[in-house]
Amino acid sequence: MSCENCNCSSQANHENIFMPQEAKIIKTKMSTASEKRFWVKWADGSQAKFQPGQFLEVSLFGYGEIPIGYASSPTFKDNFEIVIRAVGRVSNALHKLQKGDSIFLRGPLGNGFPMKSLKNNDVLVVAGGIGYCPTRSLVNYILDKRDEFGEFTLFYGARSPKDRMFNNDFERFKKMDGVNVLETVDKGDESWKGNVGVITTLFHKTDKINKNTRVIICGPPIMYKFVIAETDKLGIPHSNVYVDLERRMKCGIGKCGHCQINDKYVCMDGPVFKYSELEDREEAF
Amino acid sequence: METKFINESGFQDFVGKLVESRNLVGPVAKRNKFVFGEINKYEDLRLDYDVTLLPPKKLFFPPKQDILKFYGQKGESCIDPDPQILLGVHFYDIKAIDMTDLLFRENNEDYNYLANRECTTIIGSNIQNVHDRAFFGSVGTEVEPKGHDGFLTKIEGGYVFEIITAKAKELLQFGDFQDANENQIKQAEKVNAEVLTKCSEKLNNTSAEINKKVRNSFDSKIWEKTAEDCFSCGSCNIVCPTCYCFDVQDDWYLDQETGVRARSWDGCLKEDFSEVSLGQGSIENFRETRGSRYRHRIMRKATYLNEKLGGPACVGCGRCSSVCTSDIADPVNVINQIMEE
Amino acid sequence: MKKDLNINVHHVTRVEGHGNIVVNSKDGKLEKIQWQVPEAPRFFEAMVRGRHYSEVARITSRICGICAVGHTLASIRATENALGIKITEQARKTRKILKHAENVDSHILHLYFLVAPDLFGAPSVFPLVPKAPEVVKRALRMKRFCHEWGSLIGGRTTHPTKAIPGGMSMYPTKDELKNLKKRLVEEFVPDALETIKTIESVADKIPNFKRETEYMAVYSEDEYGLYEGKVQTVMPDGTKEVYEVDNYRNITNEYVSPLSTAKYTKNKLDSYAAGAMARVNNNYDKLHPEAKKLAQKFGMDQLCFNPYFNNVAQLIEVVHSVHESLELIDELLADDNYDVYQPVVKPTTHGEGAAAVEVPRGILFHNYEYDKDGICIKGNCIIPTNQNHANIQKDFEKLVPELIEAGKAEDEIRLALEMLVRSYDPCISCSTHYLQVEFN
Amino acid sequence: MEGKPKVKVAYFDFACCEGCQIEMTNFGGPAFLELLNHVEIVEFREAMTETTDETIDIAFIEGSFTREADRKRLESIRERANIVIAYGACACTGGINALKNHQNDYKEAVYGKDADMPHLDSQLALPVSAAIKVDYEVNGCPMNKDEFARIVSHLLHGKTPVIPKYPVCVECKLSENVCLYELGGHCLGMVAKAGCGAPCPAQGIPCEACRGFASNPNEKTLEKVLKDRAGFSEERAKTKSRMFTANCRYDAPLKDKE
Ligand SMILES: Cc1cc2nc3c(=O)[nH]c(=O)nc-3n(C[C@H](O)[C@H](O)[C@H](O)COP(=O)(O)OP(=O)(O)OC[C@H]3O[C@@H](n4cnc5c(N)ncnc54)[C@H](O)[C@@H]3O)c2cc1C
Ligand code: SF4
Ligand code: SF4
Ligand code: SF4
Repeated sequence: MSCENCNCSSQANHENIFMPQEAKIIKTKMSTASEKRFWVKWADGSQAKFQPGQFLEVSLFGYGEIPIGYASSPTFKDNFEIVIRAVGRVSNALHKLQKGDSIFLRGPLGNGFPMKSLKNNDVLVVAGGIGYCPTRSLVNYILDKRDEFGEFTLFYGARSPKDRMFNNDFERFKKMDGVNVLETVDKGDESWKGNVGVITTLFHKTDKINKNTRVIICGPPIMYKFVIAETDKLGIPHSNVYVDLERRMKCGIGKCGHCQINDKYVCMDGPVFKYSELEDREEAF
Repeated sequence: METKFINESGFQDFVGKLVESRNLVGPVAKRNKFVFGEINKYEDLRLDYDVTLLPPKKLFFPPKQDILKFYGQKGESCIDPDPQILLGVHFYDIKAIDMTDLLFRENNEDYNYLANRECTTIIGSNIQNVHDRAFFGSVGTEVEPKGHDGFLTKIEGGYVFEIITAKAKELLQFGDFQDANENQIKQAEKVNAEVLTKCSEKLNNTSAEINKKVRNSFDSKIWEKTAEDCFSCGSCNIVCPTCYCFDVQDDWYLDQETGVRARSWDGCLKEDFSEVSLGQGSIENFRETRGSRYRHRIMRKATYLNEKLGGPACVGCGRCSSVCTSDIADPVNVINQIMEE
Repeated sequence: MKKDLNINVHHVTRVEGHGNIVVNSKDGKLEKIQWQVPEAPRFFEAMVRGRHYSEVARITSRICGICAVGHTLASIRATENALGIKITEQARKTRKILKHAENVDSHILHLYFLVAPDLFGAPSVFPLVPKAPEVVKRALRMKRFCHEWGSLIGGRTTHPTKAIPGGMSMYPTKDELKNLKKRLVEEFVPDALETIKTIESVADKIPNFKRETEYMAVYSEDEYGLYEGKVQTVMPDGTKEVYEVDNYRNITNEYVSPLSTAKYTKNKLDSYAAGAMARVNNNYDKLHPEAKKLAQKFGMDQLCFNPYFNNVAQLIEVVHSVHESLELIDELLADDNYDVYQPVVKPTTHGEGAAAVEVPRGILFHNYEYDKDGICIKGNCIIPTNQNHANIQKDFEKLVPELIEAGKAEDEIRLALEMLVRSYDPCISCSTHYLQVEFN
Repeated sequence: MEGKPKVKVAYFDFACCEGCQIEMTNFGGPAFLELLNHVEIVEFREAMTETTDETIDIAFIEGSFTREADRKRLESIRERANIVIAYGACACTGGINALKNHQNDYKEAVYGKDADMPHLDSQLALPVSAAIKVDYEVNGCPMNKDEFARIVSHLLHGKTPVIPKYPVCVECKLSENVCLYELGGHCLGMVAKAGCGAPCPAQGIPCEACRGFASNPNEKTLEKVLKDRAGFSEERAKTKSRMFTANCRYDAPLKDKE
């Protein structure tokens, strides 16, 4: 359609911000019965450039588009990793994809973790269930650049031993120096030798956290309040607590309105927020 | 800026000529109401309308808009604007268009909207009849209507045509316009000022006062109480000129190979608007109660966007009030109540 | 030749609703010949009680998804009679076009999807997709056309929305009517002519069987009775009698038969027939000239007693309805006061009213009584398929011995009986007045 | 989907008017034949003589469960079918058939002195899901053929069909209809489940909620609006929504049973 009668720029110049770019799946692995890991490479060969904590809109034509966090460290640029939990229409369909298949992505989207304020400080990551995915990118990054950070502690809580993800990750971390990994499950079984109880019980099991520690929280909605009650006890200021939030999203670019928390857009202003920023936003938790 | 005048019969010819050479859209009658629709002859154009059912946003951001088509593994953009002239927009809708322009442009430019918008010449017109639920006279008075290309005001004997952009000037070729004289310009100003006093509904406070008080009444009982009668039908969202939330769905065509990804108007009053899946069939709804959804809309209109927009995200058209079957959506009622609390 | 017969067709296929055929004979002696109807009863007359007059047709329309237009029209006409509502000419004409649309729609469905496979020797229309793709495509095209035609007037064809007591909620615009007319002439008529050819080419496959009976149909002085009128029957000797609709109970005489589960009806003889052939037999002289020509071709200008010819009568009606619709459209287009939003007429009284309308399968009676608030107190519907059950049973009783006499095999007899049932185009899902029994 | 084996579908009917099946014949040539490229109809009593005993990929069931005698047939369909879809109001909610569920004398009303014949079953008219597990529903009286095609299309791709939960008013507003309340009428669009595109209000007639209720229908306020805005009597406002949603209402006989 030509626009002779008006001064709008021609259609060719209009980029459609909803058009995803092709990427190739180079490897997949089931990590639990419902979570699948995908190693992905941009089809045009460009490098992966993102911040830990940022996310992608992952789409499959005919099924839809969903937000998924980067799961690998940005230091690794040739390809990147995402982990998808099968919960519904799009995620189930994505699970059927295999090595060699194409996948369509928009991103990186969102703000990511505040690396500046984390650097040279002690860091605690509290991850519940799938919440580990978006923080995994950060964890890998910290371990990659270990000497740029202080003490590093990771809490991971799963519903039950069989819901644990990334066993390999944790086993590897446990063997590493300079990372303090504590795990718990809500409900144990005979195979489980570790801690049983909600994730906040882990606070009593370590002395590596203090009032200057930077805390990152990501997990199911109910988890936040309880974790913050613990950090409060330690006297950690709310400006040093970061939460990684999840909301329904349809665009990822601040238009569709689904992810709003009061006046904030999780996709644009987040998904990582300083807790102090959200305190007076009643809808955050 | 130039101001022109055209007499009644000249105006009829003008519209007739526009119909012949351009895609002309304006207010037309639909049963006992009005809608923005195609103008095929002068008689279709109803500048005496009070308000239209849907706001003009539908012309840039259709209720259902294809955003991409897919052919197996290939996607193709659907941006395909059609130049049009939108004639007869009331000033409150002009304000609203200016707001959605900003919202679709900020951060990520959404050309699915903007391409249609840029292809449209907007000619406003004065309000000849005031809708009984409108309150444009008392809301966001500090916000100037802008972004339109021209503005028509009906005065005795004809129309004063204020030309704001070249897009409007270009239309002069279709009519027998003269320069407006001072008296005519004054008359037009008077008409447009007077209409502000004609709304039967009225907010009792300034936008700034409202902004503060409403924001602080998040925990008020008024929300759940008013929303007891809410149907979660989202009608108040759909008809609002400043609501622009959407849902996106994919569908295959019958061949089951090709298909389309389309967005359609969504509304925060709908029950599943903020639902997310947690896996194993469980669902979390971040605004679970009718009251919390109802509150979100009023908050958004009265406070959340004020800083960004320079005033409230409500232009006082009264559409939501008249469309709400249980008559609870009216911002005037609930805001005035809060202000008295 | 004495042989045992054991025909037991459970749920005859390619008919609307459920019906069974049971024929047993031992040593050449017929023990049982039965046309059974095991449809689940749905109690429509009970459901309309307590409902507002504006809802009654919506409810009774659901008696049948195929003759929904007819049920709706019969229902609103009975309601209008009860409430003293006189509708406008514009409404009457519009409704008549809708009635024609349904008649054609249903006949096309029946001829192509239910009957044609028998004539082409296929179990259903689907194997015909590769075998006779042009015929199947034409069938689908015609069915779709009728759907659009009916939907334009009635809102939709299955449970039409726009026809309401007092008129229509909305009328098509004149542009839409003009377009309909154009499409009828340019798209539909050529297909209809092809359809006639197709049926002619297999006409010799229509079984030859005759049984004299009484035929009942709507009768109108000015037109071929479909949408409105009185009731008429024609006897085998050609004598006709006209009855008032309000006397419908005395014409239909519903009774419970030990032979069947559905209520039977009868008038002067043991049974009577309703449907397209009953209409042509009654009202041949009022057919459109084009339809008459076709009737003459098939010898239907005389009283016809072969029930299998009902399918030919349907074809004749297709031609009639198309031509009549074109004339009605012209009349509406010529009306200067035509109004798309013409207001509906309000009730002037309350009480009881009845109406008869021809649905594709025959004469249909609806009857209601309303209180002063317009709430329905009681209702009664007598549907054509029920009226045909006794006649089908009687046909069976004559046909089976003839076929046995002619030395037909069991399979052939079964097929002949199934085809007979299908030729009536019974719409058994209209399960008002069905009793439920267990069949063994 | 090339080369994929066709999906085997079968149609079954119970107490209903069969209007939903008829809708299927209204697709028109191209659409119908496109669908036939992807599905193979293996059983459809109203349209074909063939039947099958094989496993069925998708079984479509029309009509209500109105008598115990039908339970066995339903169970055998469930056993043979991978996916069971109830289509049409009768099958999804009991539809119009359930309008008699609150009455005790409906047999007498229709059959008079024959009412006590032992074979007149007096069971409630219930949705198919009262007898067997139903995977998906295509609502409506009649069902909407385009929605039907969309749901089938989703299933062909193994995707859970997208079926709205919100009320008809949404679609009515999107189509820019004049609200019937604004025309002095009444409507149930505020509580009715959407998905149909609001054709009735568009034609100036009230939505009767033939698709059943939206999630969490506000039945109390509906009564209020019917009285205040449409001028209904108390009684009429109370019983209005019974027409198609007798089994969904707060006073549904089914609800006592549970
Ligand atoms: C910033 C962010 C990062 C995320 N990172 C990951 C990740 O790394 N791995 C992972 O497995 N999941 C992640 N999720 C959650 C994931 O987006 C949802 O599980 C997914 O959207 C569910 O979609 P579905 O179509 O499979 O489910 P359905 O239940 O069919 O959902 C329908 C639609 O609802 C919306 N929706 C439903 N649940 C969510 C949700 N939790 N968040 C946002 N939208 C939702 C989507 O628009 C979806 O298309 C993330 C979510 C956000 C917001
Ligand atoms: S406030 Fe009114 S219009 Fe808005 S969702 Fe509730 S009932 Fe509908
Ligand atoms: S909130 Fe209501 S009055 Fe305000 S702009 Fe929106 S529709 Fe108009
Ligand atoms: S007509 Fe009915 S569906 Fe439409 S908006 Fe009004 S109440 Fe809602």
